[in-house]
Amino acid sequence: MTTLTLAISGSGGAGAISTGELLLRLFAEVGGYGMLKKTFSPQIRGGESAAILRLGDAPVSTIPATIDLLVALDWQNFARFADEVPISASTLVLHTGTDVPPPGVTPDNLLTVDAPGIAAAADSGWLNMVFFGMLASGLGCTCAAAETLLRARLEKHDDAVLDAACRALQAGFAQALPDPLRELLATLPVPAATAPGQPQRWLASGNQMAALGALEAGVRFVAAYPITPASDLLEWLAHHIDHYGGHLVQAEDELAAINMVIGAGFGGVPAMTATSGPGMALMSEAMGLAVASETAAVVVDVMRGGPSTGIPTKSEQSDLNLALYGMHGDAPHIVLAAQSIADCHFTAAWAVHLATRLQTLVIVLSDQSLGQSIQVIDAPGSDCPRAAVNSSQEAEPYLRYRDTDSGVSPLALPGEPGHMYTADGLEHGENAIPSPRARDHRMQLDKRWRKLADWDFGGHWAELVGQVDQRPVILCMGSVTATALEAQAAMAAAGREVAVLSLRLLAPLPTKQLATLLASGTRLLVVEHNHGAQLWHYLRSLLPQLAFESLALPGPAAIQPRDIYTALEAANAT
Amino acid sequence: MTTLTLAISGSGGAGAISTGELLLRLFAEVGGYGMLKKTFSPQIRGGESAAILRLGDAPVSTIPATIDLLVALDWQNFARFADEVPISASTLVLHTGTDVPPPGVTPDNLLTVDAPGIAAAADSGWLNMVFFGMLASGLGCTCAAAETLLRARLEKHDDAVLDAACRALQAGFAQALPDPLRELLATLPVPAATAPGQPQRWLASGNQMAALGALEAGVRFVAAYPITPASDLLEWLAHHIDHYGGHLVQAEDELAAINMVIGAGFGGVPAMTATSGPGMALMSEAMGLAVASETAAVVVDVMRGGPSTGIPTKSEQSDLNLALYGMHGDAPHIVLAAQSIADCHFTAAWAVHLATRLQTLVIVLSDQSLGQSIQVIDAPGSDCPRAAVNSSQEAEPYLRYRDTDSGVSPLALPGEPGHMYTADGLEHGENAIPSPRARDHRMQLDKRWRKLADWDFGGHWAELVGQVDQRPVILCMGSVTATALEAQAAMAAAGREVAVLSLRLLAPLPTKQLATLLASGTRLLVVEHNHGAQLWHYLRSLLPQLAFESLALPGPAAIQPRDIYTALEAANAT
Amino acid sequence: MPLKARDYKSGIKPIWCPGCGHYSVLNAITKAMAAREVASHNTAIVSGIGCSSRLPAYVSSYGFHGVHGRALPLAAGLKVARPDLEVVAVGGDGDGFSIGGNHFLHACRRNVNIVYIAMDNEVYGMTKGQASPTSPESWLDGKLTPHGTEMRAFQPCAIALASGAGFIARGYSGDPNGLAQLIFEAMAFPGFAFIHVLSQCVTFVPEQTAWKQRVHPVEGTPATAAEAAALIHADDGFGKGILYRNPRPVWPRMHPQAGGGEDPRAGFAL
Amino acid sequence: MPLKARDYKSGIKPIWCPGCGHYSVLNAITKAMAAREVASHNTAIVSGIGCSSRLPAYVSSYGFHGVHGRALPLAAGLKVARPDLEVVAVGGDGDGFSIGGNHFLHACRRNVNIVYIAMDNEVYGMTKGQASPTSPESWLDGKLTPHGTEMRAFQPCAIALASGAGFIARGYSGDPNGLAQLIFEAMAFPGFAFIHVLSQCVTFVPEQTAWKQRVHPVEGTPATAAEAAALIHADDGFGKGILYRNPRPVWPRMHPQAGGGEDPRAGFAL
Ligand SMILES: Cc1ncc(C[n+]2csc(CCOP(=O)(O)OP(=O)(O)O)c2C)c(N)n1
Ligand SMILES: Cc1ncc(C[n+]2csc(CCOP(=O)(O)OP(=O)(O)O)c2C)c(N)n1
Ligand code: SF4
Ligand code: SF4
Ligand SMILES: [Mg+2]
Ligand SMILES: [Mg+2]
Repeated sequence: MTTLTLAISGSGGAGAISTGELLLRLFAEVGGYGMLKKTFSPQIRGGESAAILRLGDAPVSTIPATIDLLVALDWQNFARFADEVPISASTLVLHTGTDVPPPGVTPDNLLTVDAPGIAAAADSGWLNMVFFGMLASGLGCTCAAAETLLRARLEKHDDAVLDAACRALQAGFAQALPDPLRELLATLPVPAATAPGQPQRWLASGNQMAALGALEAGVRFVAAYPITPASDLLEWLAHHIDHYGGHLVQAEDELAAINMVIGAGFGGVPAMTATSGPGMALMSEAMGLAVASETAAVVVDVMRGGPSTGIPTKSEQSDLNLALYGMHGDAPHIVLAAQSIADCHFTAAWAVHLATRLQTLVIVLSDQSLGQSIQVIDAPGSDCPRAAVNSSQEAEPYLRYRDTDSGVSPLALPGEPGHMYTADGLEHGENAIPSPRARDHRMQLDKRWRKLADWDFGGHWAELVGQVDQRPVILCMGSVTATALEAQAAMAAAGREVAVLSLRLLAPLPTKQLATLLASGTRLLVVEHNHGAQLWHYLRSLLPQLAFESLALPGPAAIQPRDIYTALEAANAT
Repeated sequence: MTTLTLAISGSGGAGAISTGELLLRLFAEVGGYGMLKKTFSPQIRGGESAAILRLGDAPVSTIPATIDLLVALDWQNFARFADEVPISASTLVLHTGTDVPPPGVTPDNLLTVDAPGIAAAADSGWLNMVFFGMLASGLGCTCAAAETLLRARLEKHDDAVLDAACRALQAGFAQALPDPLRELLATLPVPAATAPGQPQRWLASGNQMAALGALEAGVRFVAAYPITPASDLLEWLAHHIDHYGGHLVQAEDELAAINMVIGAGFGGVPAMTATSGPGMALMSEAMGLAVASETAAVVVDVMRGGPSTGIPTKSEQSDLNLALYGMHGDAPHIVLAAQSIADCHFTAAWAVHLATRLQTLVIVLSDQSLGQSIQVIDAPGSDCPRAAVNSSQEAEPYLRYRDTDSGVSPLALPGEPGHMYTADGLEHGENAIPSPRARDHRMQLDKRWRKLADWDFGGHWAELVGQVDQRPVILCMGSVTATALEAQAAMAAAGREVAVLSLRLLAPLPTKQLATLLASGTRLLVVEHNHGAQLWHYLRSLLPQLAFESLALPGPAAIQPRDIYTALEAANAT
Repeated sequence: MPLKARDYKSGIKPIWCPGCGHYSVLNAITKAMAAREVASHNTAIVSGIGCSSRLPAYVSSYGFHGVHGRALPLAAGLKVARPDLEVVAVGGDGDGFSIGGNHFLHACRRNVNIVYIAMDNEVYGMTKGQASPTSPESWLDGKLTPHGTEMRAFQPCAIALASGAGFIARGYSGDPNGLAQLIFEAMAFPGFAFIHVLSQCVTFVPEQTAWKQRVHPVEGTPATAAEAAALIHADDGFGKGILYRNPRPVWPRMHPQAGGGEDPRAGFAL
Repeated sequence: MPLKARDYKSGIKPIWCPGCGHYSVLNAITKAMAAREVASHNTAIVSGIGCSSRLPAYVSSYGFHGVHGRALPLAAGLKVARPDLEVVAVGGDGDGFSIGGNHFLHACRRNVNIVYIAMDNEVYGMTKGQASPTSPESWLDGKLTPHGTEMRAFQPCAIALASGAGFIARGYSGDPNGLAQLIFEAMAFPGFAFIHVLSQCVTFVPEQTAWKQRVHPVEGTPATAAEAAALIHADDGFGKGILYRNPRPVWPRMHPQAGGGEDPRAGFAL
């Protein structure tokens, strides 16, 4: 696989992000692969921003730490990105020459492109489009295709604006590229057109895929309160749920949102909310109600840096503790983790299936990196899991909380004659009447536990890549998975085989399967994107017989493949 | 030690609870020991209730499962207590004969006392006071002392009512006791007057002791929202905080309560709230703010049956997970567990000390059993730990979140010139200015972790009774401690030595001390009052090298000593 | 054969104290259900936590006894998802105006077509006698407020009006027939209908038995906010009847055709 | 030498968009502080989360940037514990009237002596353009409400009045001097003082620049609730000035003597 990583940065309004998005889409449309990560300053507008893209001739799912090319539309406040857009000796840097790199930024390969001049000559102010044109030509795309994309993107603007942007694009496209740039771009082969019969390719973010997966699985009610980085998931839903005949309510707060979801779930309508750490913390009490009343509810947590308000725009995997344990009382429920941008679709759909099938709370962990990065992916099949609201066909007497073998009690839906009951978060007997008695409590606790513990979750509980037998295993979840796979590939190239096990089902943890699978591994390295080694502690609490090692690094910087193979090369890391 | 366990039960208004309370106080005033547990039906009024008392000639701290004597003021709805007031073949049962035991309740030793007749003869309707008089005389107390107590208790009533009650008491006291009752009561020696120089003895509940401990440690601001079984803790505070010059705010909800506490803590005033599971769940988000902004805050959780609304009036220890892990992001904080009714005083005071000294959140776990039972205890010393709000004496530049060696940063209090800063739940640099940078995040995460991990908590982290070396160890917390000690005594009597380790400091867990201490134990049985074995899982996650076994039983029934020694007698229990 | 009010009782014995006002509210609800001839199984009664919030189990219908303060969002979620059901939220003054105050404000604004019956006894009954937002400033028996609440009492009807509720009524537990009539009208009203019920707590505020002497009917049924404001402002808090009725479009306004708009999958394709 | 308004700025550069109304609010606050000659270090500015809630760090004073929606309880806790401080809570319409709505209601009732400045731009700025409770019903650009909010806009001043606030004013970010004067008066007012500030979001609701044409001064300063109700009801939401001023006793009313009453230990002794 050949890939090229480039960053486009600039101050607010310079258009760095849109240039990056256009470029990725253009390259993808001709058959290329890639992904794009956005990074913003805390300013809402007028702050600097950068698009970091990796393009490739095969599927790409991580952004490496070092970049091959930086296009600096300007240098204002560039220093604030230093952590995220590190320039190495081999990075080719293009700038306009109208300002100079800030102190401490000393690119070895600095090329000046007179973009303002080129734009001005084309009677345009769109210097970012000059660069877009140059990059498009260097990547072997056509100017017409680039222009079509640009016009679609700017469709809300008036013609004069649009035309000016296109003139800058054309002028850039027409430029002869400086040699280093031409050579660098030429290293990436012009993508082959997609072969017929291949799965359709999409350009999408994890948040969009989670939203689509939930709708395709049957979600018809959403209530939520906006929060970064879940807001765009909700925004996509708000604009598409009509198509499915559902409703989205912007609630007054997260307390309202989760209780609305529980109300809809009680009514037999598959329902979900999406939030991030602070919002899920507020939902803690009512999540316990979903568990105790045995009402289906799906909560998607797009994790960001914590604790408290933390780092709202950056990725971390530090809400795992809250997701696993964050309710009072003994409240067994299901926790899933999406494994990739594309897998957000499946995992969200599976969550809807499990919540309805097992009448309980399902928390889906995603993270800002999966949620907000966009990537070229294979279109998910629409044969995803579906909601399974089974209304009861019970014989009399109807007992809502009947102590069945499976632990799943017969669920009547409002509207059914003869099966009326009052759902309750107070402890209750099988007949749903509140009961403080020890035997009822025990029966219901056992039942709620058993229905999860005994459920056959099938093969979806994790994805294993490689062979465990006599090899080290990297255990991970969420956005770390792609990094782990890249580390695996790098180690394989160096002749060292490791396995990667990405967990999709975190609770109930399939301890038997894990113990069997991992028994023959030589080392078990748990890699996670947080400070407290939450996943590692969790695995140890349930599988103390296994010698897990830990690599836990907090956000906002992404974990890098080399962090992983360095840890595996070190002697026992813990 | 000689003890006697008796239950007094009756329908609403029959006065079962007050009879029990009077009896315990009377017996305690002459030098006896004892404790009392109340049990109510879900009715607010008009429901049946029972007082279960154990009296002894030495300190008493558990209520056994079997009772020696039942005084049934009437039999209405008695069946609902069957779980909690089990009658065995050896139980002596007194009743009035006006109604009969319900089906299924077949006491072997049933005695009729014509309490209504005796009361009527004394021109009174207070048949519970007839029994009080009989029991007082049988226990060797004076009628005058009993009457003094009764008058104090009824002081708000008018004289006619009071006199009628006293007449019934006197008539009861004057009765010749039926032989079995006389003999049974005579087994309990008349207490000796307390020797001078002994610590003063108190009659108090755990909730009262926690409240007093917090005030004596320096709490001057309380904000809370009522919830069973924490309301009476708050009620005691509301009536006594004036004495200390502090304020209690009844907040509109728990979200307001915890944020008010954080506001007061920011102002340098030691502050706390008290709640139970559902309320603490609601506080989850803001508890993370206390951690991230490094503001002192104390949250007392008087645990009840969960999940959700659960069993509000009964005890359980199932909020441990929420207390340990219930925040989003990596949010290290302190979790303490009170070990006994008396220890609620010390542990609450220690919590205030640690919260202020380490500028963080401290959660104190108590439970309904500790909180609401009353017991004769030695008066706690007033040399308890104290709040330690140290305002900074820093040199310029003042950095609120300075990365110090200890991890504790210099705290300036509003009102100090020259040290102004804005406390923040957004990640920040040392200077308190918000920062999304990886290095600042890491520094502050490390610092907040280090200040707890490196702190010397001294010897208070646990109480060890007995020797670990080559013996089984019972590990526990909270109200299970008394039961464990009783199991230990019973096993010692049978020639089997075991150690009991009750943990006061749950987080950060003193893993080194634990590993050292427990290394030589033959078995490590973790006993806890919940369904999910939360403490056991937690200990395993941090000390996987130790072979902990689990005995986890949910509420509302209390764990009994025999549950523990049966588990220890069984082969490896897990 | 039409059902009688008693057919709408579940038969479960309430945990309430003898003499509690909540019994009358229960009776009034079942009377209104009988009068409207609603099918029990198409009705859902949703509540939070409190003595009053125990009500759903006592009605023969579907019910949800949720968590403290959240009856209104739970009810709204149910109604938006299942518009075919008759959804009634019930609860106490603590549940609705203290911990649940925010949802009350926004339910009035949002105008989902549900009925909300707040059983106001100016106290927290279930937790044994603390002040509630509606407790009089001078009430000295609140267990956490030994000096009195020292706060202005919350005005449920004034807040409902300021928040945009289109139907506001006040009933009294001592007048279950009048209350049944109000509930009947509230069920018939399109949109969020709020009924403030004075429902005495005989155990913790026994002096509320004197309410009998204080309640009085209000004149007329204001249909403009200004009239309603004048009436509510001038009233002493004991006026029974419909204080405001003025329907607005209910939420959600549109029920978009499923399958409408472009196929969401199309937007992703390269 | 008395301090100037600029001496009350912390020097930290705001993250706000150029043209954001919140800059003017910041200026007005520092002007009012200068006019009242308050000592910076005896002042604490408390906020929640939102663009507006970033304000505390920009003022030279103590500050607390708390969590979303909880500025008011945090401020009240601070003030009750530390009555010697001047405590000002600030935040946005989302923070104060959506997630924080319950605290707003109860802060008005409780009447702790703090100032609350709500910077209302009828939108969630920080999360990039969702509708807020004060967004007009017809506003179609809210990112989660493509059909408009379809809900009645929240009326902050009417709710404050119905909840019992004793000081209610409206200011406008386009008139920082007038706003500074209102803040000055709010600080001088004994009790909870609410200032509703129309503070434009140029980025997500650029049409708010037209507010300039709509704002107008109100006549007089009502000192009775009835007058204030009439004024607020008749107003179009753009009237600037003091809409109500009527002090009530502040909370906590009593500051009991420490050491008073019986020794709490005595009650336990046998
Ligand atoms: C989150 C939470 N906080 C507190 C409680 C305790 N609690 C239960 S009912 C109640 C108040 C009930 O008062 P109200 O709603 O007026 O009903 P009433 O009992 O008076 O009918 C409270 C505070 C709870 N169950 N959950
Ligand atoms: C519990 C929680 N929910 C949601 C958010 C996300 N959030 C941050 S600011 C904000 C709204 C800000 O709007 P507003 O208060 O009007 O301030 P503005 O930005 O418009 O000044 C939201 C929803 C959060 N930080 N915390
Ligand atoms: S405590 Fe009051 S509200 Fe509760 S049941 Fe008894 S009378 Fe009714
Ligand atoms: S987004 Fe709006 S509110 Fe936020 S800083 Fe920009 S203009 Fe101000
Ligand atoms: Mg009430
Ligand atoms: Mg706003």
